[in-house]
Amino acid sequence: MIESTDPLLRVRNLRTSFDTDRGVVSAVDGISFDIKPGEVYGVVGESGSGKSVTALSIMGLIDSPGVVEADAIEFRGEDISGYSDAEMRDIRGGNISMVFQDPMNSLNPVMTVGEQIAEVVRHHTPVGESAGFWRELSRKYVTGTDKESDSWQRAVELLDTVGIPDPKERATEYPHQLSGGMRQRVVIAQALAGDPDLIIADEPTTALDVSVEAQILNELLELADEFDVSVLLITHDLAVIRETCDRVAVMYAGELMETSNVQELFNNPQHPYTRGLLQSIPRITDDREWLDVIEGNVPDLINKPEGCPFQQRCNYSFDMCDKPLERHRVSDDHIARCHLHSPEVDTAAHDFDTEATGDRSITSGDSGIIADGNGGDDL
Amino acid sequence: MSTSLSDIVKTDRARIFGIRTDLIEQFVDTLQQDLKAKVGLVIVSVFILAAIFAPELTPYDPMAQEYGVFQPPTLSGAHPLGTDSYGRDILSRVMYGARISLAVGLGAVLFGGFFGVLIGLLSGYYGGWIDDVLMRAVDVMWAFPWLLIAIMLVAIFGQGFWNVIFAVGFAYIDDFARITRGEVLSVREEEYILAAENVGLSDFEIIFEETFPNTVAPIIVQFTVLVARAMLAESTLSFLGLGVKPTTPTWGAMLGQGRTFLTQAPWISIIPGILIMITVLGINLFGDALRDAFDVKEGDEA
Amino acid sequence: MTVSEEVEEPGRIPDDPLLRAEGVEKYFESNTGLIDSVFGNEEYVKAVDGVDIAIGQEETVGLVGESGCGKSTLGRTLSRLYEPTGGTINFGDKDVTDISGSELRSLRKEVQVIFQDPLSSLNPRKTTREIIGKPLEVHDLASGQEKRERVEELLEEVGLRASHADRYPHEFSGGQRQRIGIARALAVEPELIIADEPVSALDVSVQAQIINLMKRLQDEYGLSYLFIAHDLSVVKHIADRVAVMYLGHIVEKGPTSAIFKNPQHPYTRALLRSIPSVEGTKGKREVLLEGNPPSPLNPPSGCPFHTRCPEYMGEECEAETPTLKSVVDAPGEIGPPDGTPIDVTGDTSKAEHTVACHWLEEDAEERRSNDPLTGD
Amino acid sequence: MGMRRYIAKRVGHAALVIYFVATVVFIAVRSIPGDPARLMLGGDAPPEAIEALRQELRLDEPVYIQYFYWMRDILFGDLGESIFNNQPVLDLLIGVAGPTLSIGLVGMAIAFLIAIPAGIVSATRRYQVEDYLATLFSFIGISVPGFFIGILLILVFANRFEFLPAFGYVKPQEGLVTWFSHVILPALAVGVPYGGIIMRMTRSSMLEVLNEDYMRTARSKGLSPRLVLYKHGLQNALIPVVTVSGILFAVLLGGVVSVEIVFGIRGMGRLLINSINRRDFPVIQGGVILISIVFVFMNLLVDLVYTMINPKIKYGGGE
Repeated sequence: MIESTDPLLRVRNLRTSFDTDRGVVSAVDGISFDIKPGEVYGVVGESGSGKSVTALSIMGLIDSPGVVEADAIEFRGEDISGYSDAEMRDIRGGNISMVFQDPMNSLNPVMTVGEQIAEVVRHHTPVGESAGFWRELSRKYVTGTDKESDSWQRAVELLDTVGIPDPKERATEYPHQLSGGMRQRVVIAQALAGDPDLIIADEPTTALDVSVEAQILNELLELADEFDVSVLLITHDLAVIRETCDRVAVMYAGELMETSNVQELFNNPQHPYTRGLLQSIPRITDDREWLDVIEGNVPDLINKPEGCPFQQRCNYSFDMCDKPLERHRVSDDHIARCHLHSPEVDTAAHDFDTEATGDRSITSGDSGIIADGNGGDDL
Repeated sequence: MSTSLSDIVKTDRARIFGIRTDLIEQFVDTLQQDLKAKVGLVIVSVFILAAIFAPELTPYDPMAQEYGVFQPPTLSGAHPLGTDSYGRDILSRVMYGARISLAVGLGAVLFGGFFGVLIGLLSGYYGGWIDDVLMRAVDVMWAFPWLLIAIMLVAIFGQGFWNVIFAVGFAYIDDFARITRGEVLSVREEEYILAAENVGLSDFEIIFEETFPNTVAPIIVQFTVLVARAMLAESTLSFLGLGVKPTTPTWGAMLGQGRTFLTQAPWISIIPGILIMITVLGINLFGDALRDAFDVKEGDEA
Repeated sequence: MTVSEEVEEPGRIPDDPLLRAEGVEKYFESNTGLIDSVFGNEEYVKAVDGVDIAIGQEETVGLVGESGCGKSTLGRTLSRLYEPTGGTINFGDKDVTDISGSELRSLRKEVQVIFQDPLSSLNPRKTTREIIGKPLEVHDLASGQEKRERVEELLEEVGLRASHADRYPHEFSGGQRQRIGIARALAVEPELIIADEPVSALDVSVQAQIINLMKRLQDEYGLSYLFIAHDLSVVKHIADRVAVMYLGHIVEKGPTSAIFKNPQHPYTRALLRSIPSVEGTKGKREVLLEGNPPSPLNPPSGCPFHTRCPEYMGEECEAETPTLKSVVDAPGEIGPPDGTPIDVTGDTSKAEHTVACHWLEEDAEERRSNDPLTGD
Repeated sequence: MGMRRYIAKRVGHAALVIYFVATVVFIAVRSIPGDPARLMLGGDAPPEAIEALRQELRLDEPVYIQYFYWMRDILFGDLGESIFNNQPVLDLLIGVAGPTLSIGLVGMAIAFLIAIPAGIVSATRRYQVEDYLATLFSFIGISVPGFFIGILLILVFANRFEFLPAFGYVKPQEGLVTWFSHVILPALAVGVPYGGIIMRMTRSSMLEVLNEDYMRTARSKGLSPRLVLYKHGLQNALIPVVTVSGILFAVLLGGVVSVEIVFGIRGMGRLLINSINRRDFPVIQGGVILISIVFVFMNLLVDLVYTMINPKIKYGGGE
């Protein structure tokens, strides 16, 4: 298990909104979570739940008309939420790097993969090669990258590390010459090139086949371990979360509904949304004739309902659901944002019991409202 | 279930124009918000009105050589834009000139657009050897710049209104064919075309009911861009003496004739020149607003 | 050697199938330039390369495989959206391989397709009413007031409201759009619906809605489905029989229970193993399939899977393309061949569970000792 | 598709197009109503002269023989003789190529040098002063005919300030500075309309590139905005610009011909216009074919540049 040291990344009350013609879209609506060193932290959510926007907000990559506000985004104890773009540039790629969803579009089609990795090496590691503007331009358009240089050698080495055969040769090729799986390996190599402490992987395998997905996920996790990097893994696929993450946050309509360590989330989900999601997944091992379904659609992010965003689709909704949500501790490492867990609510009276999740039993946690700023607590 | 009248009107409008109604609404929005669009619309309107009502509005006979030569423009005087070397009223002449510009601009682009869109639709939809043959033909057309076609036509058949329309319009067949074909190719990737086939629609229905309406926005934008370019082409031909007829008042010809008196009476050249500029600018602004509203990529021209 | 018992259960090969295709091929030319054809430089992508498949009345056949394996192409060829390059397709007792014109149009009334991308498969310039009404019009099923009512009925049948009829596709969510696609397919009251990855583009919670809807409609209308998917767990849930495709070939097919409980082809087994699961304890997936499928432009010789096969046995695999052979199912776990596969007869047309792999000819002991999936 | 194959295909393609152009010109001249020879020489020409011309043009032979000779002659560079002064057409055309090429090439250079940087600045400084200035330039470019720009330039630079020559052309052999001073004004008149279009193209292409995923990736790597733009964006943005620059050579050509008239330069345009007035068909035919050849070859050149900046073609993988 993970030692409970100071969090590597601490996000408090992050809100990201976009001013559009139709109104203000609250893509991310007040989320807080911590990522510990060495941890693989999962954020799971359906499309439009705000999980990618969360990643881009942390990286400072949200452009106008997007507005990012946060009480704190602390990286290794330092609040980076107020950093200028120039200050963020050292963080990006050097301390926190990203792996994007579609490896075809996220790699530059007119640059060799080697150069795309080597430039990260030059910018963020002490190889002693100039990464100044004119020097870099002349590398791109005039001289080409020096194949003897340390940064290039390092790029080749990284390609080898991520399991690309003939890395020397492959480094000189262009993205379109590689297969989808290979491209995503290149993207991972690129993310590792700056010796980061945290990799944010945004749906890294969604564009790939299952067989390739397994290869890429394994590679990513092994490397994270080897390089001692934490991973923030964003996905819509609960199964991917289960097999890769230590802790997980379930996101819905821009808010975190439930956070827990992975084991407990799957064995003992405590939010009706999480339960519904788990039950609607078809499985190889089950023989149900009908799948359980969450009726309805995700709410409009412009006019979100007061209180719980899930209330209209929830089987358990009751008169408290339009009150502002609070965080309730279910167990040590497990928090749910649902009024059913309020101390004053009799859970049994709402039929919210163990039956709903088959043989999964709810551990009686010390339910209680958690005050803000309680270090280490998520949501 | 009841359908409101406005719903029906909306649907019908969409069907008639083959444009999604929100495209029209979007354009109206753009018109209201965008200064560029407003300026463009005003210029285009003034130009079209002047052209249509030239016979009613012109103070003098554009051909009459009786008002004294080289009278400079005086806004308060009898000849606000002055007179030319033959003593003809320039204001009347430029208003008639607008008619030629408009007729050639629209005529040439309609001509090129009709054949080009047809070629593009067939070529893009059927692909294979039909595409090969049609696009090679378009390549040959394109290797003849419009000016060369005009030169050959004038050399063979002499000057004339229809020759100008044909020469200029012919050159736009390839523009329209390429842009339509490109759009059709991307629309053809969409599953709704397969779905239409699956429903049992004929090729004809699929091409004209399902495909064409989805390619229409960039074609409209191209249309305005090329009307502007056709007017420039007409003025160039007239300037070179290859245009409609030497005696007909056209802006290009007036400019060309006035060139001899540049130092003596610069307004004879400059007035039609500025008018060409303003009108073409107006159409371009208008086209640009359309492009913004329809969100068409300029790369589509390629 | 056991002979399979005659049991009345889903998964049996239909005696009198609704659709029967034999040796279906679909090749695409990869270069169509004038100059290339002049110099004879044409290359073919063998997207579908000799496939036999049958779909019975009210049956659901699942077709699974990785992207680019040709499953969508097969679906489109069977529905005659694509013209087959070779083989025969029979619908009912009619040969529909080469039909065109009005005959093809009447086939469209029997066979409908649901597409993968619910946005792309609906014309953005048409209202829902026009989209669903068009098939009624084309096949002279209803017009005027009757058509209006039928469209609204269909909308309600698929879980939308009649008031949705005058909206445009972009005004709906992904799941709702897919419902419109289903309503359009349903409009002509077809016998067979070919569903090409109908839920792949949807969110998890919406996937379940659509799958349940499709099952309900099957019961109500007595539909047959060819359900194409890359997700085995979805197929498990809806299909009676499953066919696994790799690089244009069907490598294994059989009743759903047989495929999932006793998969015999190394590819099927590897694929099953690589499915991420939401159950059990946390653990990494085994990587059994290295690399990517080879290009169909230049497919490997012999068994198409030999380049990635964890049970590659040597020259034989490269030399000869294995044909589908019948196996008899015995109970067993996923993966290990506890029930020894036995070559029954040469006649595979009635066989329940068939596999195309050279291993089938080998001794079971021999195979087990070579099997990386047995866990030794 | 590999680069060699792509280029071979393009060269073959160009040859085919030129062949068809020659054929079309042949058909066009043969389809002149009436007797071309009479038409060329005018109504009152003596019958012997008409007959001589008919023989010279092989009008008395069957059409396919005429076609054969026509193609053979073109292949050997024999474009006939001018009816007006009996000089070989090829010599006439070569004689006027210098000024036309000078104006066209310098004009193109001016267009690219102004338009591409302006387009980039305009896209990156969207809705700021720089963008509006660049957009104004491009709108003037696409709205003003080259000959009118020429006239304005003469009025301003030649007539008013008198520091640049308004008329004529001087060969570069007679002094580069004099050559340039004669070429610069017409080249500007030709280059501004062409540059206007290129600038708009660059701007919109750049705007599109700015939205690409790989630009976000580049930012996520911690590169400075300048580096992201010029190292990761520029080449991608130029790919469609290069394509269009070839398609729009026709705009350039229209400019060159009319601008030659304005500046009184004895170039290709002037020769062609004069030949039309004199009904000097052989010169017109030759001119049309030669310009088409140059046109096709310029585009071939554009294709080569395209292969250089688009690695998908250079290293295979289709267009």
